[in-house]
Amino acid sequence: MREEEHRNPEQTAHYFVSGTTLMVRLPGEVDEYCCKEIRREMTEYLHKRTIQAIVFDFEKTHFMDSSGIGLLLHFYKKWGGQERDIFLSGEDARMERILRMSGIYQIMRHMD
Amino acid sequence: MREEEHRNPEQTAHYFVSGTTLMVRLPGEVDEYCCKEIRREMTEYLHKRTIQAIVFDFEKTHFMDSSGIGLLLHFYKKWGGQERDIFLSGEDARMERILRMSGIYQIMRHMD
Amino acid sequence: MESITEKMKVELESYSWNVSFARVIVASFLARLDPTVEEMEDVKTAVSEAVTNCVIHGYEGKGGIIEIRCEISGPTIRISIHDDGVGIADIQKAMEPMYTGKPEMNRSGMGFSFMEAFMDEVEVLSRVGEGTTVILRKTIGRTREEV
Amino acid sequence: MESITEKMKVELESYSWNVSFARVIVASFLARLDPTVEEMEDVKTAVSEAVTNCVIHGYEGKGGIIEIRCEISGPTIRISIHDDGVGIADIQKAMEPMYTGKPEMNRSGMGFSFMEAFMDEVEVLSRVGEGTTVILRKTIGRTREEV
Ligand SMILES: Nc1ncnc2c1ncn2[C@@H]1O[C@H](COP(=O)(O)OP(=O)(O)O)[C@@H](O)[C@H]1O
Ligand SMILES: Nc1ncnc2c1ncn2[C@@H]1O[C@H](COP(=O)(O)OP(=O)(O)O)[C@@H](O)[C@H]1O
Repeated sequence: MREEEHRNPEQTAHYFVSGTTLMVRLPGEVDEYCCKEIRREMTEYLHKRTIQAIVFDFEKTHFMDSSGIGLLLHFYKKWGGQERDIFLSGEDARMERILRMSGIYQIMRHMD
Repeated sequence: MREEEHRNPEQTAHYFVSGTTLMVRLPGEVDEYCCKEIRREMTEYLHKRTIQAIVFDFEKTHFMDSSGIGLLLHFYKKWGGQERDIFLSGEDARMERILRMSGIYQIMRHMD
Repeated sequence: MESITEKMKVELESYSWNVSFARVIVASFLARLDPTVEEMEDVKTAVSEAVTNCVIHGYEGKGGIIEIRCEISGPTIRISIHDDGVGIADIQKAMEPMYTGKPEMNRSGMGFSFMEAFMDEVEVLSRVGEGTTVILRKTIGRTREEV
Repeated sequence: MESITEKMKVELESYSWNVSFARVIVASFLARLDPTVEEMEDVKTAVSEAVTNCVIHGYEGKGGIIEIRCEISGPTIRISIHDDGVGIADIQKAMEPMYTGKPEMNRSGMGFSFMEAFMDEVEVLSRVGEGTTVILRKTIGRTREEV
Protein backbone atom coordinates (compact mmCIF):
# COMPACT_ATOMS: atom_id res chain seq x y z
CA MET A 1 0.00 0.00 0.00
CA ARG A 2 1.35 3.39 -0.88
CA GLU A 3 2.01 5.43 2.22
CA GLU A 4 0.23 8.49 0.88
CA GLU A 5 -3.04 6.64 1.04
CA HIS A 6 -2.91 6.58 4.81
CA ARG A 7 -2.42 10.29 5.33
CA ASN A 8 -4.31 11.02 8.43
CA PRO A 9 -5.03 14.54 9.68
CA GLU A 10 -3.71 13.46 13.09
CA GLN A 11 -0.38 12.68 11.42
CA THR A 12 0.05 15.51 8.94
CA ALA A 13 2.28 18.54 9.63
CA HIS A 14 1.64 22.08 8.43
CA TYR A 15 4.30 24.58 7.32
CA PHE A 16 4.35 28.36 7.49
CA VAL A 17 7.17 30.51 6.15
CA SER A 18 7.43 34.08 7.40
CA GLY A 19 10.49 36.04 6.29
CA THR A 20 13.39 33.66 6.90
CA THR A 21 11.59 31.61 9.55
CA LEU A 22 10.05 28.20 8.88
CA MET A 23 7.38 27.22 11.34
CA VAL A 24 6.52 23.53 11.43
CA ARG A 25 3.23 22.79 13.14
CA LEU A 26 3.70 19.19 14.19
CA PRO A 27 0.71 16.82 13.97
CA GLY A 28 -1.39 15.51 16.89
CA GLU A 29 0.60 12.30 17.02
CA VAL A 30 4.28 12.35 16.15
CA ASP A 31 5.75 8.92 15.42
CA GLU A 32 8.10 7.26 12.93
CA TYR A 33 5.46 7.10 10.21
CA CYS A 34 4.88 10.83 10.03
CA CYS A 35 8.47 11.80 10.93
CA LYS A 36 9.67 10.25 7.70
CA GLU A 37 7.24 12.44 5.81
CA ILE A 38 8.01 15.58 7.80
CA ARG A 39 11.76 15.07 7.27
CA ARG A 40 11.16 14.93 3.52
CA GLU A 41 8.86 17.94 3.44
CA MET A 42 11.10 20.09 5.67
CA THR A 43 14.18 19.25 3.63
CA GLU A 44 12.34 20.50 0.56
CA TYR A 45 11.50 23.81 2.25
CA LEU A 46 15.07 24.26 3.44
CA HIS A 47 16.36 23.71 -0.08
CA LYS A 48 13.90 26.00 -1.81
CA ARG A 49 13.81 28.94 0.61
CA THR A 50 16.36 30.95 2.53
CA ILE A 51 15.62 29.92 6.08
CA GLN A 52 17.52 31.27 9.12
CA ALA A 53 15.31 29.90 11.89
CA ILE A 54 13.09 26.87 12.41
CA VAL A 55 10.25 26.80 14.95
CA PHE A 56 8.86 23.41 15.86
CA ASP A 57 5.35 24.17 17.08
CA PHE A 58 3.72 21.61 19.40
CA GLU A 59 0.37 23.44 19.70
CA LYS A 60 -1.54 20.48 18.22
CA THR A 61 0.71 17.71 19.52
CA HIS A 62 -0.55 15.46 22.30
CA PHE A 63 1.56 12.38 21.52
CA MET A 64 5.21 11.98 20.57
CA ASP A 65 7.59 9.06 20.87
CA SER A 66 11.37 8.99 20.44
CA SER A 67 11.02 9.19 16.67
CA GLY A 68 10.13 12.86 17.22
CA ILE A 69 13.36 13.32 19.14
CA GLY A 70 15.15 11.74 16.19
CA LEU A 71 13.49 14.31 13.91
CA LEU A 72 14.64 17.27 16.05
CA LEU A 73 18.17 15.90 16.35
CA HIS A 74 18.35 15.32 12.60
CA PHE A 75 17.75 19.00 11.80
CA TYR A 76 19.96 20.15 14.65
CA LYS A 77 22.86 18.11 13.24
CA LYS A 78 22.26 18.60 9.51
CA TRP A 79 21.12 22.18 9.49
CA GLY A 80 21.59 23.95 12.88
CA GLY A 81 24.57 26.00 14.09
CA GLN A 82 26.26 28.83 12.09
CA GLU A 83 23.79 31.54 13.13
CA ARG A 84 20.85 29.29 12.47
CA ASP A 85 18.45 28.78 15.35
CA ILE A 86 15.91 26.10 16.20
CA PHE A 87 13.09 26.97 18.61
CA LEU A 88 10.30 25.01 20.25
CA SER A 89 6.85 26.40 21.00
CA GLY A 90 3.46 25.34 22.28
CA GLU A 91 4.60 22.29 24.27
CA ASP A 92 2.08 20.95 26.78
CA ALA A 93 3.23 19.38 30.07
CA ARG A 94 3.63 15.92 28.50
CA MET A 95 5.72 17.19 25.57
CA GLU A 96 7.83 19.27 27.94
CA ARG A 97 8.55 16.19 30.02
CA ILE A 98 9.56 14.19 26.95
CA LEU A 99 11.74 16.98 25.56
CA ARG A 100 13.38 17.48 28.95
CA MET A 101 14.04 13.75 29.40
CA SER A 102 15.71 13.70 26.01
CA GLY A 103 17.99 16.65 26.75
CA ILE A 104 16.53 18.66 23.86
CA TYR A 105 16.30 21.87 25.92
CA GLN A 106 20.09 21.82 26.13
CA ILE A 107 20.31 22.46 22.40
CA MET A 108 17.01 24.18 21.49
CA ARG A 109 15.19 26.97 23.28
CA HIS A 110 11.54 27.34 24.10
CA MET A 111 10.03 30.38 22.43
CA ASP A 112 6.89 32.12 23.76
CA MET B 1 -13.66 -10.17 36.19
CA ARG B 2 -16.71 -8.67 37.79
CA GLU B 3 -18.79 -6.79 35.26
CA GLU B 4 -19.19 -3.74 37.46
CA GLU B 5 -15.51 -3.05 37.09
CA HIS B 6 -15.93 -2.23 33.43
CA ARG B 7 -18.66 0.35 33.80
CA ASN B 8 -17.96 2.83 31.15
CA PRO B 9 -19.72 6.18 30.85
CA GLU B 10 -20.38 5.40 27.19
CA GLN B 11 -22.30 2.31 28.32
CA THR B 12 -24.19 3.55 31.37
CA ALA B 13 -27.87 4.54 31.27
CA HIS B 14 -29.47 7.27 33.38
CA TYR B 15 -32.98 7.17 34.84
CA PHE B 16 -35.42 9.96 35.62
CA VAL B 17 -38.84 9.43 37.19
CA SER B 18 -41.39 12.21 36.86
CA GLY B 19 -44.87 11.44 38.14
CA THR B 20 -45.67 8.02 36.71
CA THR B 21 -43.25 8.30 33.80
CA LEU B 22 -39.86 6.58 33.74
CA MET B 23 -37.41 8.15 31.34
CA VAL B 24 -34.43 5.99 30.41
CA ARG B 25 -31.60 7.94 28.85
CA LEU B 26 -29.79 5.24 26.91
CA PRO B 27 -25.97 5.32 26.79
CA GLY B 28 -23.79 6.39 23.83
CA GLU B 29 -23.33 2.79 22.74
CA VAL B 30 -26.12 0.30 23.28
CA ASP B 31 -25.03 -3.32 23.01
CA GLU B 32 -25.58 -6.63 24.80
CA TYR B 33 -23.20 -5.76 27.61
CA CYS B 34 -25.08 -2.70 28.75
CA CYS B 35 -28.54 -4.01 27.82
CA LYS B 36 -28.19 -6.71 30.46
CA GLU B 37 -27.49 -4.02 33.03
CA ILE B 38 -30.27 -1.72 31.82
CA ARG B 39 -32.77 -4.58 31.90
CA ARG B 40 -31.89 -5.21 35.52
CA GLU B 41 -32.00 -1.55 36.54
CA MET B 42 -35.28 -0.84 34.74
CA THR B 43 -36.93 -3.91 36.22
CA GLU B 44 -36.03 -2.58 39.67
CA TYR B 45 -37.60 0.82 38.93
CA LEU B 46 -40.74 -0.82 37.58
CA HIS B 47 -41.09 -2.90 40.74
CA LYS B 48 -40.45 -0.09 43.18
CA ARG B 49 -42.44 2.72 41.58
CA THR B 50 -45.86 3.07 40.00
CA ILE B 51 -44.97 3.64 36.38
CA GLN B 52 -47.56 4.19 33.61
CA ALA B 53 -45.25 5.26 30.79
CA ILE B 54 -41.69 4.55 29.74
CA VAL B 55 -39.71 6.90 27.52
CA PHE B 56 -36.57 5.52 25.90
CA ASP B 57 -34.46 8.57 25.22
CA PHE B 58 -31.81 8.28 22.48
CA GLU B 59 -30.41 11.81 22.94
CA LYS B 60 -26.93 10.47 23.80
CA THR B 61 -27.05 7.32 21.66
CA HIS B 62 -24.92 7.14 18.53
CA PHE B 63 -24.55 3.36 18.34
CA MET B 64 -27.02 0.52 18.84
CA ASP B 65 -27.05 -3.05 17.61
CA SER B 66 -29.90 -5.59 17.68
CA SER B 67 -29.39 -6.13 21.42
CA GLY B 68 -31.05 -2.74 21.86
CA ILE B 69 -34.03 -3.97 19.85
CA GLY B 70 -34.15 -6.99 22.17
CA LEU B 71 -34.26 -4.59 25.14
CA LEU B 72 -37.20 -2.61 23.71
CA LEU B 73 -39.11 -5.77 22.77
CA HIS B 74 -38.52 -7.22 26.23
CA PHE B 75 -40.29 -4.32 27.99
CA TYR B 76 -42.99 -4.18 25.33
CA LYS B 77 -43.80 -7.85 25.93
CA LYS B 78 -43.31 -8.03 29.71
CA TRP B 79 -44.67 -4.66 30.72
CA GLY B 80 -46.48 -2.83 27.85
CA GLY B 81 -50.19 -2.93 26.96
CA GLN B 82 -53.05 -2.37 29.46
CA GLU B 83 -52.94 1.44 29.30
CA ARG B 84 -49.19 1.45 29.62
CA ASP B 85 -47.29 3.30 26.91
CA ILE B 86 -43.74 3.14 25.65
CA PHE B 87 -42.33 6.14 23.77
CA LEU B 88 -39.11 6.86 21.95
CA SER B 89 -37.39 10.23 21.85
CA GLY B 90 -34.22 11.90 20.65
CA GLU B 91 -33.36 9.40 17.89
CA ASP B 92 -30.80 10.63 15.35
CA ALA B 93 -31.01 9.56 11.69
CA ARG B 94 -29.02 6.37 12.32
CA MET B 95 -31.15 5.28 15.27
CA GLU B 96 -34.30 6.05 13.32
CA ARG B 97 -33.10 3.84 10.48
CA ILE B 98 -32.35 0.98 12.86
CA LEU B 99 -35.65 1.32 14.70
CA ARG B 100 -37.55 1.49 11.42
CA MET B 101 -35.73 -1.57 10.00
CA SER B 102 -36.71 -3.47 13.13
CA GLY B 103 -40.39 -2.55 12.94
CA ILE B 104 -40.26 -0.87 16.35
CA TYR B 105 -42.29 2.14 15.18
CA GLN B 106 -45.22 -0.23 14.63
CA ILE B 107 -45.43 -0.79 18.38
CA MET B 108 -43.88 2.31 19.96
CA ARG B 109 -44.39 5.95 19.09
CA HIS B 110 -41.86 8.72 18.70
CA MET B 111 -42.46 11.50 21.19
CA ASP B 112 -41.26 15.08 20.58
CA MET C 1 -5.12 0.11 -10.36
CA GLU C 2 -2.64 -1.51 -8.09
CA SER C 3 -4.00 -4.26 -5.86
CA ILE C 4 -3.56 -3.43 -2.23
CA THR C 5 -3.83 -5.99 0.55
CA GLU C 6 -3.44 -5.49 4.26
CA LYS C 7 -4.46 -7.76 7.07
CA MET C 8 -4.56 -8.21 10.80
CA LYS C 9 -5.81 -10.72 13.31
CA VAL C 10 -6.98 -10.38 16.87
CA GLU C 11 -7.97 -12.90 19.50
CA LEU C 12 -10.31 -11.79 22.27
CA GLU C 13 -11.83 -13.53 25.23
CA SER C 14 -15.54 -14.22 25.02
CA TYR C 15 -16.85 -11.54 27.40
CA SER C 16 -19.70 -9.22 26.49
CA TRP C 17 -17.56 -6.20 27.42
CA ASN C 18 -15.10 -7.20 24.68
CA VAL C 19 -17.73 -6.55 22.02
CA SER C 20 -17.16 -2.78 22.20
CA PHE C 21 -13.41 -3.44 22.13
CA ALA C 22 -13.88 -5.49 18.93
CA ARG C 23 -15.79 -2.60 17.37
CA VAL C 24 -12.97 -0.18 18.18
CA ILE C 25 -10.32 -2.47 16.69
CA VAL C 26 -12.14 -3.13 13.43
CA ALA C 27 -13.18 0.53 13.07
CA SER C 28 -9.63 1.64 13.63
CA PHE C 29 -8.34 -0.83 11.01
CA LEU C 30 -11.06 0.20 8.56
CA ALA C 31 -10.17 3.89 8.97
CA ARG C 32 -7.40 3.45 6.37
CA LEU C 33 -10.07 3.07 3.66
CA ASP C 34 -11.40 6.51 4.64
CA PRO C 35 -15.03 5.36 4.96
CA THR C 36 -17.96 7.72 5.46
CA VAL C 37 -19.42 7.91 8.96
CA GLU C 38 -22.30 5.77 7.76
CA GLU C 39 -20.06 3.07 6.28
CA MET C 40 -18.09 3.04 9.52
CA GLU C 41 -21.26 2.63 11.58
CA ASP C 42 -22.52 -0.11 9.26
CA VAL C 43 -19.36 -2.15 9.77
CA LYS C 44 -19.32 -1.54 13.52
CA THR C 45 -22.91 -2.72 13.80
CA ALA C 46 -22.28 -5.90 11.82
CA VAL C 47 -19.14 -6.69 13.85
CA SER C 48 -21.08 -6.08 17.04
CA GLU C 49 -23.74 -8.58 15.95
CA ALA C 50 -21.31 -11.31 14.96
CA VAL C 51 -19.10 -10.96 18.05
CA THR C 52 -22.11 -10.84 20.40
CA ASN C 53 -23.34 -14.06 18.79
CA CYS C 54 -20.02 -15.77 19.58
CA VAL C 55 -20.37 -14.73 23.24
CA ILE C 56 -24.07 -15.55 23.70
CA HIS C 57 -24.69 -18.42 21.31
CA GLY C 58 -21.28 -19.86 20.39
CA TYR C 59 -19.82 -20.04 23.90
CA GLU C 60 -23.14 -19.61 25.73
CA GLY C 61 -21.54 -17.22 28.21
CA LYS C 62 -18.99 -19.86 29.21
CA GLY C 63 -15.81 -18.30 27.88
CA GLY C 64 -13.53 -19.13 24.98
CA ILE C 65 -11.52 -17.31 22.35
CA ILE C 66 -13.03 -15.26 19.53
CA GLU C 67 -10.81 -14.77 16.50
CA ILE C 68 -11.32 -11.76 14.26
CA ARG C 69 -9.43 -11.47 10.98
CA CYS C 70 -9.63 -8.41 8.78
CA GLU C 71 -8.33 -8.07 5.28
CA ILE C 72 -8.47 -5.01 3.07
CA SER C 73 -8.06 -5.63 -0.68
CA GLY C 74 -8.45 -2.51 -2.74
CA PRO C 75 -11.62 -0.80 -1.50
CA THR C 76 -13.08 -3.94 0.09
CA ILE C 77 -12.89 -5.10 3.68
CA ARG C 78 -13.40 -8.75 4.55
CA ILE C 79 -13.91 -9.54 8.21
CA SER C 80 -14.10 -13.07 9.52
CA ILE C 81 -15.33 -13.70 13.04
CA HIS C 82 -14.80 -17.15 14.45
CA ASP C 83 -15.64 -19.09 17.60
CA ASP C 84 -14.94 -22.68 18.59
CA GLY C 85 -18.34 -22.91 20.25
CA VAL C 86 -21.45 -25.07 19.87
CA GLY C 87 -22.01 -24.40 16.17
CA ILE C 88 -25.27 -24.03 14.25
CA ALA C 89 -27.33 -27.05 13.19
CA ASP C 90 -29.57 -25.30 10.65
CA ILE C 91 -27.85 -22.22 9.21
CA GLN C 92 -30.74 -21.32 6.93
CA LYS C 93 -33.18 -21.26 9.82
CA ALA C 94 -30.74 -19.34 12.03
CA MET C 95 -30.53 -16.63 9.38
CA GLU C 96 -34.30 -16.16 9.14
CA PRO C 97 -35.40 -12.73 10.39
CA MET C 98 -36.76 -12.88 13.96
CA TYR C 99 -35.50 -16.41 14.59
CA THR C 100 -33.61 -16.78 17.83
CA GLY C 101 -32.40 -19.86 19.63
CA LYS C 102 -32.32 -17.91 22.90
CA PRO C 103 -35.64 -16.07 23.43
CA GLU C 104 -35.06 -16.34 27.22
CA MET C 105 -31.96 -14.15 26.78
CA ASN C 106 -34.10 -11.35 25.29
CA ARG C 107 -32.52 -11.72 21.89
CA SER C 108 -34.46 -10.13 19.07
CA GLY C 109 -33.47 -12.62 16.39
CA MET C 110 -32.37 -9.73 14.21
CA GLY C 111 -28.60 -10.15 14.35
CA PHE C 112 -28.18 -11.77 10.95
CA SER C 113 -30.74 -9.37 9.41
CA PHE C 114 -28.65 -6.45 10.66
CA MET C 115 -25.47 -8.00 9.25
CA GLU C 116 -27.16 -8.47 5.89
CA ALA C 117 -28.61 -4.96 5.89
CA PHE C 118 -25.31 -3.28 6.66
CA MET C 119 -22.78 -5.36 4.74
CA ASP C 120 -22.59 -6.31 1.05
CA GLU C 121 -22.17 -10.00 1.79
CA VAL C 122 -22.61 -12.31 4.76
CA GLU C 123 -21.39 -15.90 4.67
CA VAL C 124 -21.81 -18.37 7.53
CA LEU C 125 -19.79 -21.55 7.98
CA SER C 126 -20.61 -23.75 10.93
CA ARG C 127 -20.53 -27.29 12.18
CA VAL C 128 -22.26 -28.47 15.34
CA GLY C 129 -19.79 -28.99 18.17
CA GLU C 130 -16.96 -27.37 16.23
CA GLY C 131 -17.83 -23.70 15.97
CA THR C 132 -18.93 -20.96 13.66
CA THR C 133 -17.27 -18.54 11.25
CA VAL C 134 -19.11 -15.51 9.92
CA ILE C 135 -17.53 -13.75 6.95
CA LEU C 136 -18.58 -10.17 6.28
CA ARG C 137 -17.64 -8.17 3.19
CA LYS C 138 -18.18 -4.55 2.30
CA THR C 139 -16.82 -2.33 -0.43
CA ILE C 140 -16.14 1.19 0.77
CA GLY C 141 -16.84 4.25 -1.37
CA ARG C 142 -19.63 2.71 -3.38
CA THR C 143 -22.38 5.03 -2.21
CA ARG C 144 -20.27 8.00 -3.24
CA GLU C 145 -19.77 6.73 -6.78
CA GLU C 146 -23.07 5.03 -7.49
CA VAL C 147 -25.73 7.16 -5.84
CA MET D 1 -9.03 -9.31 46.62
CA GLU D 2 -10.02 -11.53 43.79
CA SER D 3 -7.39 -12.13 41.13
CA ILE D 4 -8.57 -10.89 37.78
CA THR D 5 -6.97 -11.93 34.53
CA GLU D 6 -7.92 -10.90 31.04
CA LYS D 7 -5.93 -11.23 27.87
CA MET D 8 -5.90 -10.57 24.16
CA LYS D 9 -3.58 -11.03 21.23
CA VAL D 10 -3.20 -9.17 17.98
CA GLU D 11 -1.08 -9.75 14.90
CA LEU D 12 -0.22 -6.79 12.72
CA GLU D 13 1.79 -6.37 9.58
CA SER D 14 5.09 -4.60 9.93
CA TYR D 15 4.20 -1.21 8.42
CA SER D 16 5.02 2.06 10.12
CA TRP D 17 1.38 3.17 9.77
CA ASN D 18 0.35 0.23 11.95
CA VAL D 19 2.22 1.72 14.91
CA SER D 20 -0.61 4.16 15.61
CA PHE D 21 -3.08 1.30 15.18
CA ALA D 22 -1.14 -0.71 17.80
CA ARG D 23 -1.36 2.24 20.19
CA VAL D 24 -5.13 2.45 19.74
CA ILE D 25 -5.60 -1.26 20.37
CA VAL D 26 -3.50 -1.40 23.53
CA ALA D 27 -4.97 1.85 24.87
CA SER D 28 -8.46 0.57 24.28
CA PHE D 29 -7.66 -2.70 26.09
CA LEU D 30 -5.99 -0.84 28.95
CA ALA D 31 -9.07 1.41 29.38
CA ARG D 32 -10.68 -1.28 31.53
CA LEU D 33 -8.15 -0.55 34.28
CA ASP D 34 -9.38 3.06 34.30
CA PRO D 35 -5.87 4.58 34.04
CA THR D 36 -5.15 8.28 34.40
CA VAL D 37 -4.45 10.20 31.21
CA GLU D 38 -0.77 10.14 32.11
CA GLU D 39 -0.67 6.37 32.67
CA MET D 40 -2.45 5.92 29.35
CA GLU D 41 0.08 8.13 27.55
CA ASP D 42 2.97 6.32 29.23
CA VAL D 43 1.77 2.96 27.96
CA LYS D 44 1.03 4.31 24.48
CA THR D 45 4.52 5.76 24.26
CA ALA D 46 6.22 2.53 25.33
CA VAL D 47 4.11 0.47 22.89
CA SER D 48 4.94 2.93 20.13
CA GLU D 49 8.67 2.50 20.82
CA ALA D 50 8.60 -1.28 20.88
CA VAL D 51 6.40 -1.67 17.78
CA THR D 52 8.44 0.90 15.83
CA ASN D 53 11.56 -1.11 16.69
CA CYS D 54 10.01 -4.25 15.20
CA VAL D 55 9.30 -2.36 11.96
CA ILE D 56 12.62 -0.53 11.66
CA HIS D 57 15.13 -2.84 13.31
CA GLY D 58 13.47 -6.27 13.54
CA TYR D 59 12.16 -6.46 10.00
CA GLU D 60 14.29 -3.60 8.63
CA GLY D 61 11.33 -2.24 6.68
CA LYS D 62 10.95 -5.54 4.83
CA GLY D 63 7.62 -6.74 6.20
CA GLY D 64 6.63 -9.50 8.57
CA ILE D 65 4.17 -10.06 11.40
CA ILE D 66 4.30 -8.29 14.75
CA GLU D 67 2.54 -10.07 17.59
CA ILE D 68 1.23 -8.09 20.54
CA ARG D 69 -0.12 -9.86 23.61
CA CYS D 70 -1.70 -8.03 26.50
CA GLU D 71 -2.60 -9.45 29.85
CA ILE D 72 -4.23 -7.67 32.75
CA SER D 73 -3.83 -9.28 36.18
CA GLY D 74 -5.32 -7.26 38.98
CA PRO D 75 -4.07 -3.70 38.47
CA THR D 76 -1.09 -4.70 36.30
CA ILE D 77 -0.82 -4.79 32.54
CA ARG D 78 1.79 -6.94 30.85
CA ILE D 79 2.37 -6.30 27.17
CA SER D 80 4.64 -8.46 25.06
CA ILE D 81 5.65 -7.28 21.61
CA HIS D 82 7.30 -9.80 19.37
CA ASP D 83 8.90 -9.95 15.93
CA ASP D 84 10.54 -12.80 14.03
CA GLY D 85 13.16 -10.43 12.68
CA VAL D 86 16.93 -10.13 12.78
CA GLY D 87 17.28 -10.20 16.58
CA ILE D 88 19.72 -8.33 18.81
CA ALA D 89 23.30 -9.52 19.29
CA ASP D 90 24.15 -7.45 22.37
CA ILE D 91 21.01 -6.62 24.36
CA GLN D 92 22.87 -4.69 27.05
CA LYS D 93 24.46 -2.40 24.50
CA ALA D 94 21.18 -2.00 22.61
CA MET D 95 19.54 -0.78 25.79
CA GLU D 96 22.16 1.88 26.51
CA PRO D 97 20.74 5.41 26.23
CA MET D 98 21.58 7.02 22.86
CA TYR D 99 22.79 3.79 21.28
CA THR D 100 21.27 3.13 17.89
CA GLY D 101 22.12 0.54 15.29
CA LYS D 102 20.54 2.73 12.60
CA PRO D 103 21.90 6.31 12.83
CA GLU D 104 21.30 6.69 9.08
CA MET D 105 17.57 6.24 9.74
CA ASN D 106 17.57 9.28 12.07
CA ARG D 107 16.88 7.16 15.12
CA SER D 108 17.63 8.86 18.41
CA GLY D 109 18.68 5.74 20.30
CA MET D 110 16.20 6.66 23.02
CA GLY D 111 13.55 4.00 22.42
CA PHE D 112 14.54 1.72 25.27
CA SER D 113 15.13 4.71 27.59
CA PHE D 114 11.56 5.86 26.90
CA MET D 115 10.21 2.36 27.57
CA GLU D 116 12.10 2.24 30.87
CA ALA D 117 11.02 5.75 31.87
CA PHE D 118 7.34 5.11 31.23
CA MET D 119 6.87 1.50 32.33
CA ASP D 120 7.65 -0.21 35.64
CA GLU D 121 9.58 -3.03 33.99
CA VAL D 122 11.11 -3.71 30.59
CA GLU D 123 12.44 -7.14 29.69
CA VAL D 124 14.10 -8.00 26.37
CA LEU D 125 14.49 -11.51 24.98
CA SER D 126 16.27 -11.89 21.66
CA ARG D 127 18.31 -14.24 19.58
CA VAL D 128 20.13 -13.24 16.40
CA GLY D 129 18.28 -14.48 13.33
CA GLU D 130 15.25 -15.55 15.34
CA GLY D 131 13.62 -12.39 16.56
CA THR D 132 12.96 -10.22 19.57
CA THR D 133 10.37 -10.06 22.32
CA VAL D 134 10.00 -6.99 24.52
CA ILE D 135 7.92 -7.43 27.67
CA LEU D 136 6.54 -4.29 29.28
CA ARG D 137 4.82 -4.18 32.68
CA LYS D 138 3.03 -1.39 34.48
CA THR D 139 0.81 -1.28 37.53
CA ILE D 140 -2.03 1.19 37.17
CA GLY D 141 -3.25 3.36 40.04
CA ARG D 142 0.05 3.50 41.88
CA THR D 143 0.61 7.20 41.55
CA ARG D 144 -2.81 7.83 43.06
CA GLU D 145 -2.07 5.75 46.16
CA GLU D 146 1.61 6.41 46.71
CA VAL D 147 2.16 10.04 45.88
N1 LIG E 1 -21.76 -17.95 16.71
C1 LIG E 1 -22.88 -18.69 16.85
N2 LIG E 1 -22.83 -19.90 17.45
C2 LIG E 1 -23.95 -20.65 17.61
N3 LIG E 1 -25.18 -20.25 17.20
C3 LIG E 1 -25.30 -19.07 16.60
C4 LIG E 1 -24.17 -18.22 16.40
N4 LIG E 1 -24.59 -17.09 15.78
C5 LIG E 1 -25.92 -17.24 15.60
N5 LIG E 1 -26.35 -18.42 16.09
C6 LIG E 1 -27.75 -18.94 16.07
O1 LIG E 1 -28.50 -18.17 15.13
C7 LIG E 1 -29.62 -17.57 15.79
C8 LIG E 1 -29.98 -16.27 15.14
O2 LIG E 1 -28.95 -15.32 15.33
P1 LIG E 1 -29.25 -13.78 15.24
O3 LIG E 1 -29.99 -13.51 13.96
O4 LIG E 1 -28.01 -13.03 15.49
O5 LIG E 1 -30.29 -13.51 16.42
P2 LIG E 1 -30.11 -13.46 18.00
O6 LIG E 1 -28.67 -13.32 18.35
O7 LIG E 1 -30.89 -12.27 18.40
O8 LIG E 1 -30.67 -14.75 18.52
C9 LIG E 1 -29.18 -17.45 17.23
O9 LIG E 1 -30.26 -17.31 18.11
C10 LIG E 1 -28.42 -18.77 17.42
O10 LIG E 1 -29.30 -19.82 17.63
N1 LIG F 1 12.97 -5.46 17.62
C1 LIG F 1 14.28 -5.26 17.40
N2 LIG F 1 14.97 -6.04 16.54
C2 LIG F 1 16.27 -5.86 16.30
N3 LIG F 1 17.01 -4.90 16.90
C3 LIG F 1 16.40 -4.09 17.77
C4 LIG F 1 15.02 -4.22 18.09
N4 LIG F 1 14.71 -3.28 18.99
C5 LIG F 1 15.84 -2.59 19.25
N5 LIG F 1 16.87 -3.07 18.53
C6 LIG F 1 18.26 -2.58 18.55
O1 LIG F 1 18.43 -1.77 19.70
C7 LIG F 1 18.85 -0.47 19.31
C8 LIG F 1 18.39 0.56 20.28
O2 LIG F 1 16.99 0.65 20.25
P1 LIG F 1 16.27 1.99 20.73
O3 LIG F 1 16.75 2.32 22.11
O4 LIG F 1 14.80 1.79 20.57
O5 LIG F 1 16.78 3.11 19.77
P2 LIG F 1 16.49 3.41 18.23
O6 LIG F 1 15.25 2.69 17.81
O7 LIG F 1 16.31 4.89 18.22
O8 LIG F 1 17.68 2.94 17.48
C9 LIG F 1 18.33 -0.31 17.91
O9 LIG F 1 18.99 0.69 17.20
C10 LIG F 1 18.53 -1.69 17.35
O10 LIG F 1 19.88 -1.88 16.96
